[in-house]
Order: sequence, then structure tokens, then C-alpha cells
Amino acid sequence: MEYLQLFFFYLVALVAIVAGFCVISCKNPINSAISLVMTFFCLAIFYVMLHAPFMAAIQIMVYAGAIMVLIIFVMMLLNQGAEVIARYRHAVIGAFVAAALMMVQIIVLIKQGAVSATVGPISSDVIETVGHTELIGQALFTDFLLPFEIASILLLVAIVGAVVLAKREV
Amino acid sequence: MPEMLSLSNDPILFLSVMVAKILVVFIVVVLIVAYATYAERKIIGRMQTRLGPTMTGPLGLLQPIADGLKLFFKEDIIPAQSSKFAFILAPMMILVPAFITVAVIPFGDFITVGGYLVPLHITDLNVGILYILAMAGLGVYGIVLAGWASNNKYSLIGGIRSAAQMVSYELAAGLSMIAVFMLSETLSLRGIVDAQAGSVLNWYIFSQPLAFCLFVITSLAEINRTPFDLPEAETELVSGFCTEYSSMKYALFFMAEYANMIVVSAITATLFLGGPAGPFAGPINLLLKIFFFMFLFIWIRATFPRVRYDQLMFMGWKVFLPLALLNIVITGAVIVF
Amino acid sequence: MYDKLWLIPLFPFVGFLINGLLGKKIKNEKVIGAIGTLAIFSSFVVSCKYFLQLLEDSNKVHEVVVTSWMSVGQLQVDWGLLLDPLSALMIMNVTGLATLITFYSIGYMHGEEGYFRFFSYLNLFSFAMLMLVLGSNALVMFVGWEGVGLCSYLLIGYYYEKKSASDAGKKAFVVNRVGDFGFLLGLFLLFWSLGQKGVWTIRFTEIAANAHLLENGGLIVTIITLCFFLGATGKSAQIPLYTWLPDAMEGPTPVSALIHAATMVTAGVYMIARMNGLFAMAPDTMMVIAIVGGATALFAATIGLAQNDIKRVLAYSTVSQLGYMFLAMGVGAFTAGIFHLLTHAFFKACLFLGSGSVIHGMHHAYHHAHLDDDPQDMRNMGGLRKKMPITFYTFLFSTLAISGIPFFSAFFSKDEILWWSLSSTRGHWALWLMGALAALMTAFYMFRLVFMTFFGEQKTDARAKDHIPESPLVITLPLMILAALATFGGLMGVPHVLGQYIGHFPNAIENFLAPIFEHTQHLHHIEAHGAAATEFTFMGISVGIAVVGIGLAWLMYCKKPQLPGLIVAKFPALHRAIYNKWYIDEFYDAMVVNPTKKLGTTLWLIFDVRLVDGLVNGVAWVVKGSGRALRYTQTGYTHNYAMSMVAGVVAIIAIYVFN
Amino acid sequence: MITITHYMVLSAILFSMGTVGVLTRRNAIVVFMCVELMLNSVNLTFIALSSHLGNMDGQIFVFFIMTVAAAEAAVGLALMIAYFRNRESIDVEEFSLLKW
Repeated sequence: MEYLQLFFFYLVALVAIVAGFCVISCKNPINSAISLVMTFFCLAIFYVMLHAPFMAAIQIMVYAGAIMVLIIFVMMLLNQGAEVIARYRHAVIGAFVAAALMMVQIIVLIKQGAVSATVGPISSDVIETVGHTELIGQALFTDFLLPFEIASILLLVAIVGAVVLAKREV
Repeated sequence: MPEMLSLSNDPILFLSVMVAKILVVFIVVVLIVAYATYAERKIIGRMQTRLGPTMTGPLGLLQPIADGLKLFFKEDIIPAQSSKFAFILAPMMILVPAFITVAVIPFGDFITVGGYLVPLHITDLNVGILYILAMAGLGVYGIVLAGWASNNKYSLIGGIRSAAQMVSYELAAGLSMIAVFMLSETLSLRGIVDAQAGSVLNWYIFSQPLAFCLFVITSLAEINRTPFDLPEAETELVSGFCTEYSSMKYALFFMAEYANMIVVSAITATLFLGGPAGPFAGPINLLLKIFFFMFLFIWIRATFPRVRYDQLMFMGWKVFLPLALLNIVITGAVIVF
Repeated sequence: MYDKLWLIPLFPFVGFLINGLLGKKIKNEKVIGAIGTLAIFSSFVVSCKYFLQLLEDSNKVHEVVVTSWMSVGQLQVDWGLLLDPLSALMIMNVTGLATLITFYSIGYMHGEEGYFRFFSYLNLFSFAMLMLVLGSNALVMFVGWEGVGLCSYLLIGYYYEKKSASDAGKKAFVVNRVGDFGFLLGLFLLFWSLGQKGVWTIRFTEIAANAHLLENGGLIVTIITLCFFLGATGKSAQIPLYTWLPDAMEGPTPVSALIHAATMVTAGVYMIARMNGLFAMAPDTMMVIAIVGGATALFAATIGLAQNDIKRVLAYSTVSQLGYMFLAMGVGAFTAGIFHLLTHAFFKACLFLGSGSVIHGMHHAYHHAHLDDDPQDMRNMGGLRKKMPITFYTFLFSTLAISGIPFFSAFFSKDEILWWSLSSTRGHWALWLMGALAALMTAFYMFRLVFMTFFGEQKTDARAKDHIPESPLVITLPLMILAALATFGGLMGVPHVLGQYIGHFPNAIENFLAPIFEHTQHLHHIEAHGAAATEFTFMGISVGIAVVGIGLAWLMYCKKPQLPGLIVAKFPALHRAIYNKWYIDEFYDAMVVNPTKKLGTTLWLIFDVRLVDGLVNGVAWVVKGSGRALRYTQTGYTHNYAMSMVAGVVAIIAIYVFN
Repeated sequence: MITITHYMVLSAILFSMGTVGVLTRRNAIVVFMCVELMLNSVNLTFIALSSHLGNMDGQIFVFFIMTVAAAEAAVGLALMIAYFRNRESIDVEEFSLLKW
């Protein structure tokens, strides 16, 4: 059973990484976008595996359903063709080197670190009985009420800003 | 009281029951899809004082199968300048979300299999409604990609229109649902059905008439049915995003449209009409309600002219959205006081 | 009892706000005028109430603190108002005259551009002037002092499209600033030197009570009072800072009447009277004041002899009369000075308004005939007696008053000043002589004015002469009231020598003001009986002088009109000098204005261009150079910046990993 | 058994890939998508740790990150449209007005 889970994890992780690689390597931005949606899907699956179904649903709703739709929409409006990447070959190589260095470092850091034990009260059983949505809701509307309200204001500001910026004549 | 069947107490039985449920639901949905086309042609024919299909089989009953076969065997044309990957992907991306949405819809109570209780739904998610919304949000990709990949300006316009339309109406649809789960205090569809159990008067159509109307109308817009079928408006866009599609891919678009109708009908029935509750066995009640809504949609198609694009946007943002918000406010006020 | 004192300045301020903010919207001239007049009239009514109350009251000094203003170190300043006999007389004077003149302006300013502006400025001026006279400490007074200066500037430049008007406004402002500088210096020095003695205060009552701490007649007191007097010369147009006042006649005539004759220019006199205790301790300053006052009286009168502009004559007459007041202050006759201030306010306001009425009529006639002549030039007038009878009679009475004809108001006040300039312990026969000569000239040029304007044949252009109307009631009513005041106003200060013959008629103003000037009573040495005969003699002399002046005028401008021309031909240089105001303006230009400009230019060329600009440019050069060197790191490509950021992140993580 | 390390390593890989995309791509929208990828890899870490520690805080954090991402998408895309209208291009190589 556990090996099944692990196999499933590696499968999804592989898909996520391949899709992620497509995001950065596809010449056509639309294909990049589709790949990114795929990556988001994989992440949503991970969230479900991590007993966070609410976050998974939100992930798909917000990222796949809203943000990416918006991005694809804009790409269609602007109708950009495939881009030329090869102009600064050395820069591309440099970027790969830097990112690889960073990745190695982070992984080393993770491996060095000691993982602490579970400290909070919320286990998978609690999530099963109480419900993930309820738990999120309780946290959001008690301890995090102020940030929540501020986030709503942020969204409002963003809406106004987007309308003002994208309008042809203000 | 028998135990609930789960993966831990009888894995083999659990998996086989699961597969059986999925198969049954899938076949039923596909059958309804097939005969919905037949029904639509017949009903519209009658409404327009025609007969509709009569030739293939008794009363033309084999017509959908004939159509299907014909489309499957046609030559598959992929335009030369198209983006091949997206062109092939698009019909799948439109059909899959429609089908997997059905997974969370409860179609009955519990039955006993091999000494265990088996619930009559494929899965009951804690975040069921969010799941439905998420899948509905994905539906737009298929249309947008189809429009873009065809490399045809009609298709592109159809795709962009569709994206705008679906994003707009998704909001109103989602907001009108919020009132429902404010009352039921759960996002699980099973929970919502349970909350409506007992009496016909418990159905949310009576406590939430405004939400019901809003949801039906906005869903209609979201699945691109008449009178909101602008993305594929034949008269102006030459069938919109599916202009360049042929053969089986075209058939998939059609299937997706009817599958979406079924899903929307099922969701409406579940949210507002008590789901499988009724005088007969659970699945039959649900099917009857679905058929009712399907008939309603076909009836609307036969009756209403297509709205203009600006009217569509006006209604979405300036009528339905405020109404849905108003409904939420009123519901909240009623709950609190 | 007196706690609503702040209503007095508040009303005009409210009027200012209404007209200033909403005037443009209101548009209706009647409404605007009514608001302006009503605002100041309300203030007048309140003033009357408090004045009458104060007359009955045995305690004559009342201080009301409205609110605290600031408290810095030892300095504690309140928005305080002070009501005592002196300020009570002044508020009556200010509000009463302002009411009449604002009312007059409704008619006079009819149809002018920016009508609302005029009325809001007038109200603002009234507010500032009331703050000046009511202020209980020097700083509040200074607020009013600056406020009236500002309004004076605004109103002189009222016709700001006209270059001469805006120049005159600037001149008034700048010259006043010189005086204000003296005032401030005096104030600082006073505050500091009193503080050295342990009393940190700028409140007038406390200054008066603690003035004795300073050395009597010492250097400090002399310097303080001289500084204050410099301020007074600026505001009250005395030598050497008088030049702005004649130019101020560019403003509308009601402004000349209110600000440049009756109220603002007397602020210096008022200020000296307010600080009389201090001034009395500085005999040297008093001498300077007396000499400057007398000299100004004489000097301005000479210029007035030859002017042809009706308002300009009156302007020099004002300077001259202010000189009288300072003469009075200088010899310690504070009561007489304030008395003359009041009577002068009456008759000079009346004269200005009367001249305004004449100008109004002339302007109307020229406008009617589409002529472009100067409506203020007396050479174009004459014979207006019959055209505008009310204006003529009111003007005549006021002229009789200013000339010192017995029983008209200025007879009492001017005569008292002349008497004190001789008889006071600080007096001198030379001062008296200056005053007497000035009085002779005053009578002469004032009647010259009357004869040229109202008598003889009409010299107006034939096309316009039949269209000169009498002014409407809104203009003549204030004239009549003021003429009555100018005629009978003197009765409030009948001197003892006369009063004892008419049923012990009291010298009301002297009794009323006595508590204010009690510290300075010792300056008056009157041997009650022996002096009476002398006083009568000198009274007779001054009446004689006035009659001679009038007679001369009559001779030269009525009887033998060719005579002035002959005299001019005989002394052309003298006439030119007088006519050109003794070339004082040119002298100032050459001695002060141009050197200042030159100094400014030189400093600009050396200091500003080389040093300041050099410094700034040097900094800019350094920055530019280093920027030029560093800009090669700025490729402008987002990727490069992002890349350096990532490199930074890699470095930071490296520190963590390898620690 | 899937441990927390699995998720974190996966997250590191995705994050690095996002970085590469940001550094190399020239289409501003693709750069933007790569930033989203980086954000998501961080989200994964948050949720993994949250679930591991039995604490909701990490997930709440993700919630807010999503909010910010949504706002960012709205404003960022609006900016790009505005920029495109001026320059007929959204190539980041052309955003070089700061260049010497």
C-alpha cells in the first residue's frame, strides 16, 4: 500500500516536473500555459494527498480556473508568436547554472535540516471528522480575521487598478 | 446496522463496487447524451410542427447511433496552420470536466451489498461544490484552446467570447450557490441532499427561489446553450470555435454540450430539488428531475432568440451578479436574525 | 460683563469670509454691499453697547482672554482683547467710520469689476484694524498691524491691471515693511530687557505696570521707543517714510477715506499712546517725535500748496495732520493727539468722501461725453457749487473744520496741540512756529481746493459740463453724517479755558482718557490762572492765521485768478520743487532704491553665481561623473538584474549551507 | 512512505525551474507564469509543512498567497496590455528604458 502511494507520488511528481520543464522550454506561450495548468493540477493532487482538499479545490479554481484563463485570454488578445530564445545563449546557460546551483544548495539544506515532530493538533483523522473546509474557516475567521479583511481590500484595489490600467482612456 | 463499505474492511469488494458504480453512471450519462440529441430534434420538431427524425429504426430511435457512426467514420481533417497539440487536446479538455463532475452527485441513498452499506454516489467530497465550480472553470479551456488552435478568426473570436462569457457567468453561478450552502452549512453535496430531506417543502427551491432562477439562467449561459450560445453562433461566427473540427472531434464537442446539460440539470436537481428524494427509487427520481430540466432547456432553445453580446455581458455583470450578491446578503440577514 | 468683546472683530471677519468665499457666486451687488455693511454695522452696534457700558463703569480697564495662542519658554501669548477708554474710543471711531464708508462704497463702487473683492477686503481691513486696537498684547497688535498693511496693499492695488496702482501697492507694502521691522526690533528689545529685570511679558497692562523697572531716560528705553517710533513713521506716513501715502491715492476713494485718512494711518499714533508710559521715560525720543511730527506737518503742507490732483492735496493734508498728532505725542499731549486723531478722522473722511463724490460726478460726466480727461484734476473743475450742493456744503464745513475756524471741531483739537507745543515742559517756541506755519498753509491750500473745485467758472470740457449730477443718497448720506460730526465733534474736548465760560462745560475726552495717561500727567504744567490769558492770546493768533490763509486763497483763486501764474513765473524753481514734491521720491530712488538694486545685482553676480551655483553645480558634477562611471553596470535588461538577484540568493544560501 | 523531504525536494526543483524561466524567457507573460510556478512551489512547501506539523497556519498562508497572486495577475496583465498598446510588444528585452 505504501509503495503504491510512493509510486503514485513519483508518477505525479514526474508529470509535474516534465510539465514545469515544458513551461520554461516551450516556444509557444500557449503551450507553456497549458503545461503550467498541468503543473497546477499535479500540485492539486499533492494537496489532496496532504489531506488538504480545500486547498486543492481552491488551487484549481483560482489558478487553473481564473488566473490561467486570464493569462491565456490576454495572450490571445495580444496574439504573440513564438519567441526567439537563442539570442543570448550564454545568458541562458548562466541562468541554468545559477538555478542548478541554487537547487543543489536548497536540497543540501533540506537534507541537512532535522524535521521536527508533529506539534499541532490537526491530524488527518481530525480533518476526516471535522472537515477541512470547517478547519480552514475556523482559522480564517478567528486568528486570521484581520489579514483576511485586508486581503479583501487588496483584491478590491487590484480590481480598480486593473480597470484603470487596461482602460483605453481613463 | 451494517458497517459502511470501505477500502480497509473489504478492499476487493470495495474496488469492484466502485468500478461498477463508475461504469453504470458513465453508461447512463452516455446513453442520455445520445438520446438527448434525439429528444432535442424530436421535441423541437414537434414544437415547430414537424416530425423530427423518423426514418432510422422505429420512430427514428436509432438515429443517434447512426449519427455517431457516421461521425466516427468520417475523415479527420486537421488544418495545416493549426497548433496540432492544442487542436487535439481541446475536445478532450472540454469533455473530461463535464464527465468527472458527475462523480460527486449523489443519486440515491444507501444499498446493502455483501453485508456492507454502500452509498449511492461515486464519491462524497468535503468540498463538493468547490469541486464542481473548479471543474466548471476548466471547461473554458477546451473552448478557448479549440478556438485558438484552429488558426481561424471565427474560431478565435468564438473562443475569446466564450472565455469572457464563461468567466463572467461563473461568478454569478458560484455566488448563487453560496446562498444554498449558507443554509445547509456544508459544501458536501451529500450533506446538501440530507439537509433537504424530510419534506418537499424543505427543498431549497422554496427557500431560495431567486438563487434557483439565477443558477438555472447562469448555468445555461455557462454551458453555452441558447439563448446564450454566442461562442458558436452560426449566423455570425460560422459555428465559432468548432468551425474547423470534423469527424470524431466534432462529435466530442457535441457530446460535451449534452453532457454539460446533464451535469447542470443534475446539479440543479441536487442543490434545489432535493436530489434523489421523491416518490420512486432514488436514481429514478433524480433521472426524472434531470429529464425535466433537459426538457426545459430544449424548450427554451425552441422559444427564445439569441441575445446580443453586449446584452449578455450587461446581464451577467450588472443584473445577475448584483442579484446574487443581494440574495447572499438577504440570506445572511435571515440566518442571523 | 465684557466677555463678548470678541464679537466686535468677529463680525467683519465673518463678512469677509462670506463675501470672499461666496461673493463670486452671489453676483448681486446689493446683496454683497448689504452683507459687508451689515457685518461692520453689527460690530458698531456691539461697540456702542460696550462703549456706553464703559462710560458708566468705574473700573475702566478690562482684559478678555479668548483663547491661548502659544506658550514658548518664558513667552506666554493669548488671543487677548483689551477694552479701556483709549481702545473704546478707537473702536467707536473704526467701526463707525467703517460702517459709513462701507455704506458709501455701495454707491461709489457700483459697477466695478470685482465688487465682492472690494467689500471682502474692506471687512478684512476692519477686522485687522479692530484686532490692532483691541489687542491686549503687542503680538496680537502686531497681527492687526500686519493685517492692515496687507489690506492696504490689496486695496491700493485694487485696480491691479493699472501699473501705477500695483506699483503704488508694492511701494506701500515695502515702505511699511521698513517700519514693521523697527516695530519688531523694538518689541524684541522690550521683551528681552524687561525679561532681564525678571518680567517676561508683552501684555500692555503688564508693560505699563513694569516700565519703571527700566532706567528712566536710559539708553535702552530710548532705543526701544525709537524702534517703535520707526514703526509708527512707517504706518503713519511720517518723515522719512511718508512717500507711500500720496501714491496710495491710486486706490478707490473710499479706501483713501477709511484707510489712508481715518484709521490705519493713525495706528502709529495709537501705538505711541498705548505705550505712553514707556515713551514718557525717553525724553530724547519724545523730542525726536515732536521734531519729526512738526517737520512733517510743515513739509507736507508745502507740497500740498501746488498739487492739482484733488486726492493728492488731501493726501498731503493727511500727512501734515498726522504730523500734528505726532507733534502732540512728542510734547506729551497724548490726550490732545488722540482728540485730534478723532476730529481728523471725521473731517478728513468727509473731505475724501466729498472728493470721491466730485470724482464720481466728473467721471460720470466724462463717461457720458466719451472723454478721456482726468476726473481728479482740479484744473478741470470749478463752479460745482451749484451742480452738487450737498457735496459742496458738507465739503465746506469740513474744510472750515480743518482750517481751524472757531467752534468747528479741529479748532479745539488743533489749537490744543499748538498750545501744548508751546506750554508743555517738553514744548518749544520753534515747534509752535512749525505748527502755526503749517496751519497757515493748511488753511490756504484747503481753500484753494474749495475755490478751484466749487467756485469760479466751470472749466470742465463743454461737452461734459452739463452732465455732472449730484451724487445719490447712498453717497451723500454718509457725507452729511460726517459733516455733522466734523462740525460738532469738537465739543467732546472743549478746553478748560473756554469751558469755564460756558457753564463749566467739561473736557469730556480728557476726563475719559485720564486713567490711561495718568503716568504722564506730570508733563503738563498748567498754572491755572496765569496761563489762561496767554492761552486766549494764542487762540486768537491761530484763528488769525486761519483767516489769513483763507483770505490769501480767496485773493489768489477767486478775486485775481491770474495771481498764481505770476507767482509761479516769479519763483519757477521753487514752484517746480514744490510741484515735484521736493524731489524726495527721486532722492530715495537715487539714495536707497538704486543702491539696493545694485548691491543685489553685485551679490547675485559674485555670491550667487560663483559660490552657491558653483557649489550646487560642483555636487552635480561629482554625481554626474560617478554616474557616468557606474552606468555601465546598468544594462537595462531585466534579465541581468534578475540574474544578479539570483546570484545574491545563491550567495546567501551558500553562507547558510556551509556554516 | 512519502516523507516531508519528498515534497520539499520536489518544491526545490520546481522553484529552480521557475527561476530558470524567469531568467531566460523574453515574453513577459511567460516570465509572469514562471513567477507563478515559483509561487506554487512555495505553496507546496507550505502545505506539506502545514500538514506535517498538524497546524493550519501554513495553509492559511497559501490562501493569502493565492489572493495576492490573483491580484497580481489582474494588475500585471492590465499593465502588460497597457504596455503592449504603447510598444506593440511585451518582450522584456525591450523594457530597457533604464539603460545607459
